Amino acid sequence: MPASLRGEKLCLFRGERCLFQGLDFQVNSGELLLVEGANGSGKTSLLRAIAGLILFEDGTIYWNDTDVEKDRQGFLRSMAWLAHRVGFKGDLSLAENLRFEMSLRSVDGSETQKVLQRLGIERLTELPLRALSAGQQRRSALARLLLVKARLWIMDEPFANLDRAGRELVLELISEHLDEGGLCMLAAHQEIEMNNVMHRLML
Amino acid sequence: MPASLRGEKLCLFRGERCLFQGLDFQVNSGELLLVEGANGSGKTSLLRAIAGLILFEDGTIYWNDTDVEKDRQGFLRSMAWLAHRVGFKGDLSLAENLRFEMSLRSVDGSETQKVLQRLGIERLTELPLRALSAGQQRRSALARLLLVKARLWIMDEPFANLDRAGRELVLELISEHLDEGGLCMLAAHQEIEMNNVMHRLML
Amino acid sequence: MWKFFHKLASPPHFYDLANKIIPWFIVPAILLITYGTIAGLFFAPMDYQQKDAFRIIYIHVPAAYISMMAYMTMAISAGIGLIWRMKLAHAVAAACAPIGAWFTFLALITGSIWGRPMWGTWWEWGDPRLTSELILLFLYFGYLALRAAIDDTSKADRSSAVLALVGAINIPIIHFSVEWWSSLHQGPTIVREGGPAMPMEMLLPLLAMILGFTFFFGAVLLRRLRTEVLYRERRTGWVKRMIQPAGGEA
Amino acid sequence: MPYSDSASPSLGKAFIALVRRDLLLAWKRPGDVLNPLFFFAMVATLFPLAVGPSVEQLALSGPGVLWVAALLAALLSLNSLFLTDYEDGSLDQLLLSPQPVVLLTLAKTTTHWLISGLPLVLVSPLIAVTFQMPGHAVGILMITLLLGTISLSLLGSIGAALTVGLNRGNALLSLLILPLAMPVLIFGARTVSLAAANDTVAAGIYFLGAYSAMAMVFAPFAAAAALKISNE
Amino acid sequence: MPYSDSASPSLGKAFIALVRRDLLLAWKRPGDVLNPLFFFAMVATLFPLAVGPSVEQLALSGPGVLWVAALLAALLSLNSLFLTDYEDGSLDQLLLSPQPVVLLTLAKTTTHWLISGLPLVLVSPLIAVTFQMPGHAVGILMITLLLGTISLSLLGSIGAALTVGLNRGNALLSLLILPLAMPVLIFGARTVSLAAANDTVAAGIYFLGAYSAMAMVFAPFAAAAALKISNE
Amino acid sequence: MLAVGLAALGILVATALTLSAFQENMMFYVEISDVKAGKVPNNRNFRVGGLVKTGSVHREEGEIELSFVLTDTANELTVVYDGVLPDLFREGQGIIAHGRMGSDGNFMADTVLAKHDENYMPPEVAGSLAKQQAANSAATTEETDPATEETTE
Ligand code: HEM
Ligand SMILES: Nc1ncnc2c1ncn2[C@@H]1O[C@H](COP(=O)(O)OP(=O)(O)OP(=O)(O)O)[C@@H](O)[C@H]1O
Ligand SMILES: Nc1ncnc2c1ncn2[C@@H]1O[C@H](COP(=O)(O)OP(=O)(O)OP(=O)(O)O)[C@@H](O)[C@H]1O
Ligand SMILES: [Mg+2]
Ligand SMILES: [Mg+2]
Repeated sequence: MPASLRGEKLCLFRGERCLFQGLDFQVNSGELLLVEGANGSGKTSLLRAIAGLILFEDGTIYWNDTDVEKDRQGFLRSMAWLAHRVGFKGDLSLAENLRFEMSLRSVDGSETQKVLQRLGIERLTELPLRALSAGQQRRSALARLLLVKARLWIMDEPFANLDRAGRELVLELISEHLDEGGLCMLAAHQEIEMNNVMHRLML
Repeated sequence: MPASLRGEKLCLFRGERCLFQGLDFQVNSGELLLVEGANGSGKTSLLRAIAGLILFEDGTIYWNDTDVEKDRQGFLRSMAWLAHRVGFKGDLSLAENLRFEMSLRSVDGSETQKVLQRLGIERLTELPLRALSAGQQRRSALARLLLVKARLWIMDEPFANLDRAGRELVLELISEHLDEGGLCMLAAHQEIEMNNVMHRLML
Repeated sequence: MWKFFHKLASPPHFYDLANKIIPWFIVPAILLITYGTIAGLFFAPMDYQQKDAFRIIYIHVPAAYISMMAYMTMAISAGIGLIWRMKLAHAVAAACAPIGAWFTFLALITGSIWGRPMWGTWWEWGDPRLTSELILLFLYFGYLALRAAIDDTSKADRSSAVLALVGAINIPIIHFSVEWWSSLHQGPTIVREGGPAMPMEMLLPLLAMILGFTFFFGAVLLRRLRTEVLYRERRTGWVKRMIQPAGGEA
Repeated sequence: MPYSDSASPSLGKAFIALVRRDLLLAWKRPGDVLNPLFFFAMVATLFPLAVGPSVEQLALSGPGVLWVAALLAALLSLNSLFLTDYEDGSLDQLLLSPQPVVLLTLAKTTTHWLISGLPLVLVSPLIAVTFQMPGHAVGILMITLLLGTISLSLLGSIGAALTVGLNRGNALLSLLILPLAMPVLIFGARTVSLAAANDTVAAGIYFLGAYSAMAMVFAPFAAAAALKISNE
Repeated sequence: MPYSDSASPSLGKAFIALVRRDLLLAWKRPGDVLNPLFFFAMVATLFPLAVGPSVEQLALSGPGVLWVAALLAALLSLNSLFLTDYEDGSLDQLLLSPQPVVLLTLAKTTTHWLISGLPLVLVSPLIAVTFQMPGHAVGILMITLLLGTISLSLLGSIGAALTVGLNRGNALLSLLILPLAMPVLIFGARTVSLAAANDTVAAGIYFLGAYSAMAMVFAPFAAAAALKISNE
Repeated sequence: MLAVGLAALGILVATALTLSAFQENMMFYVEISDVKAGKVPNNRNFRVGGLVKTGSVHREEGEIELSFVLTDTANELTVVYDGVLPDLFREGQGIIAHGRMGSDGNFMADTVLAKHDENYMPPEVAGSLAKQQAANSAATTEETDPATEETTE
């Protein structure tokens, strides 16, 4: 069953400034939408607004052709969010953090071990998250993304703080996700090379 | 008058783990030391320890061949620090933040306008800093670095969140700084290409 | 009907409209308050017990009544703003708060001045009417403080709306407290079973004052609202055009 | 491709997960539980010191002082209710989880009460003794504190949600909540005074019960709405 | 190459710069100044509510209650003394600036007092009136509060420095500071009571003066040391 | 659905509890009948309210202490007070007294506050009404509301 995310006539203000107006976009199953733009052009704001964390001034987001306002719960079930801040509790260990995320979403954790190994953080599960380095924390956030098994990935600068191996791993993961019929919306300053369908949205 | 920063037999623990032991390094005027290593290898920790924010288990840092413990004030006068967090007040405007930094260090601000223009943030001086985007905030941090006019720059992942133009600008700035006899110690995951002398420290 | 509301809620239209209706509030306010003051102070007979001290009723009761009405106006418009995302309604709520706070203050002060000769005390901690009116003042303060603390207007609007709605529970408590708990403050005089417990010569000026204060409240509200709307729309075309003289653009 | 969007996530499981996580966090930082208690004890000892050591006066003002101390202790611990989640970005994740936000606020409020309200209730007899409160009044003190702290946690969740991210510490939060908390305080303290004087206490307890029932119905919704707005 | 390390940075200028910045911040968020005041007023109204409506009792416990309220208001505003700087990374920058850390803590404490202590002193007469305090006692109240809030800000700076980054809200901070603040409270409240009873007050005022002088000498150093450790 | 049900239940409980609260005695405020029945707090201040019985105010020569009888028309209670009286204190007027029970069964007041009722009227009307009332007080025991009578005239 293919899925799609579409935005129509989007208009967003931050403070007094209009970031964009009349913006349209569409992503379908198996496609990546790369959001590009100079610093301050509004990438983060766009992603947050699509997720529903801030309000659009105008315009509508459709998930599978239904207005997300009508069924936000359903939309959120299909979405996973990766942003600047990791969103884990610094005092809890990685294992505890992931266990919480999974029961919050009623996802079973049978694949945890595999995912952690793939991300190279399987030995860090018992340290409090606060003690992990910047890059290790971002890898942990990736672990959540993988475990949640959502169809739509929204990622804001996923490559920041990652070493070279980490960046390549992220590309690989995205590619696999798209191959399985997932969608991805990604804001980044890096050039991306992939064999999947990729659209660009220039802000 | 050439300057130098030297570390001898450095050993640093984080938690129970020894990050490195018997580490030596040296940077001289006009040179860049690039600290490399996978995520979690200890780059940030090393830089914070050199600046004196955390304590080495063992070893000594020499600034111009004097132990920094003997004259920390003097060392701090020659050092500028750029890290993950910007270190500005989110409620104050960029102009107010910079004015404070300069009177704190008794630096005159005659070049402020020029520096801001170079960084492309001259129009953002009146917005509260909190309202700036991730990249704009990092550019503001760079402005402080330039205005403080320190001889030694310590930079932790200065490229993060910057767009392509921003990254190139940082390289240019570093290069100019070195040409003028400055020193730079930099932790990054990017490849760096410069005509100046560059050593690498692999953690 | 819907179209009418839509037009009413459009800021430039409202800005003009408000200007036109303000006189319709000011004039009756002045007339009624003048009549009420003169008739209340000079012509109404004095009370058999309180003598002339009772005349403070002509300020106390209208002020107390407006303090509650302003809160209801604030809470209701905040609710409308929250549910239908109507910016004008939020502006109304924001404009109500300081006015309401001042009237609450006035009611507390006049009540307290009145209480000294009447009851023999300025303030009685155990009285629910007094306490709940004081809580009202604190609720206004909280509302104003919350607004002041949030920079972003739209966020401030919605956050403070939640607070205004939560605090609305206090209003019925103020009103019914004298019936639920027998205490120092008197029960209702005007609206009560068996009609007002007050002769016409006293009652008419009081009603005039209440109505006059209401019109006054409306006038002040509209004025504040105009400034509020102008401030909120300061970056939009129509405000800029209005502030700059025609062709004044450099 | 077993995407999780097919399965409808369980409400109860999510509620328990959040309560468990926050209890775990409290366990890792026992200060969060202990500090309000110490604070309670300290305020309760400050008053005798400041007011002077007259035994009669102590007994008279004891219930009031204890209740004010409890109120302040509860208020102080409220600040961090949503703050840490806001700051480390996990509030974003919670709001974006496919669960009704009101479930989340309710869960967080429940934990707050378990961590700060309940211990207060349990420790209050110890402090009541220093105020020379008679035995049966201590029982009433505990009951009123039990009902009262529930209301306070619920009301406080609204205040905490409204002020999260405003960086104002506790002052603004207290300002918003105190007016609503005043009735709880008044009835709580009065009821204990009455009990100390062997008088009837039913009215006060009914009232406190009614107040917390009302708060339980409305506060989580108000807090949820406020939270969404504040996180913008 | 005019590197700044040749010039020795001026201490006075740095002190003033930091005070100015923090006052500017307070100006941009007037709540930081107003909230402790409101809080002070609220606590002062809570007591009469909780303790009951007897006028005599109010007058008796007035000085104590006012002093406890002032202490709590001062404590509440302390939490954010270094916290915001810690959280946004500007504490790193301050510690890495070529200025003695004690200068920085002293500057921040000064601002804290200007923002939270001084307004409390100025507003206290208004609240004293509601407690039916006689006129000359109000003057003494202001003097004791003036000296007392200076001590509290200084002591508080130590606590704030110790607890910064522990994410504990105010509870731990209060816990650390209250023991040291108790003498201030006791002497402050007693002195005002004595004044209200037309008794001699010199001893109390001397003590409070001596205490704040001591605090002024030692607290900035202790706070500076604590700050460096907390920021690790 | 579940949420609505729970909310309804909560409101129901709240209402029931509020109603029960009002069934109970008012806090700190004691009816004269209860005082007479001995249902008073023994070692604590409380408040009583009622009308000052006409002709009961009584002050000993050369003393500031005075006593009067407080009545709710059915029961009576003697109040002893030695403080400043509010201007409005007079016979027939409603008052609230703070204080505690003395050992002699009298109420020892430390504050007396006048309570004004909701009736306002000119002195002439009050005077004529009082006369009229005195005239037919033997005939009717029910208290007439002077104000309503006045306005219906
Ligand atoms: C600080 C003291 C006082 C406060 C806070 C206060 C507060 C209020 C409030 C809030 C109302 C409006 C109630 C409503 O519309 O439901 C009110 C009405 C009134 N108050 Fe006061 N009051 C105070 C003292 C007094 C005193 C001393 C008197 C004189 C005996 C008095 C006489 C009245 C009257 C006659 C009304 C109008 C009642 C009606 O609705 O018919 N108040 N007061
Ligand atoms: N308080 C602590 N307790 C235990 N371990 C810690 C603590 N702080 C840091 N570490 C560990 O020290 C190591 C080095 O961390 P550091 O932040 O210096 O790495 P880094 O090289 O900067 O990595 P990155 O490239 O991801 O930023 C990490 O493996 C981290 O887990
Ligand atoms: N609350 C606010 N008030 C005013 N302007 C704001 C506010 N928040 C964001 N902005 C402005 O909105 C613009 C977009 O910010 P956003 O964070 O979306 O940019 P971005 O594309 O993600 O940039 P970056 O690449 O640097 O992360 C910026 O210019 C910023 O200054
Ligand atoms: Mg961004
Ligand atoms: Mg790092």
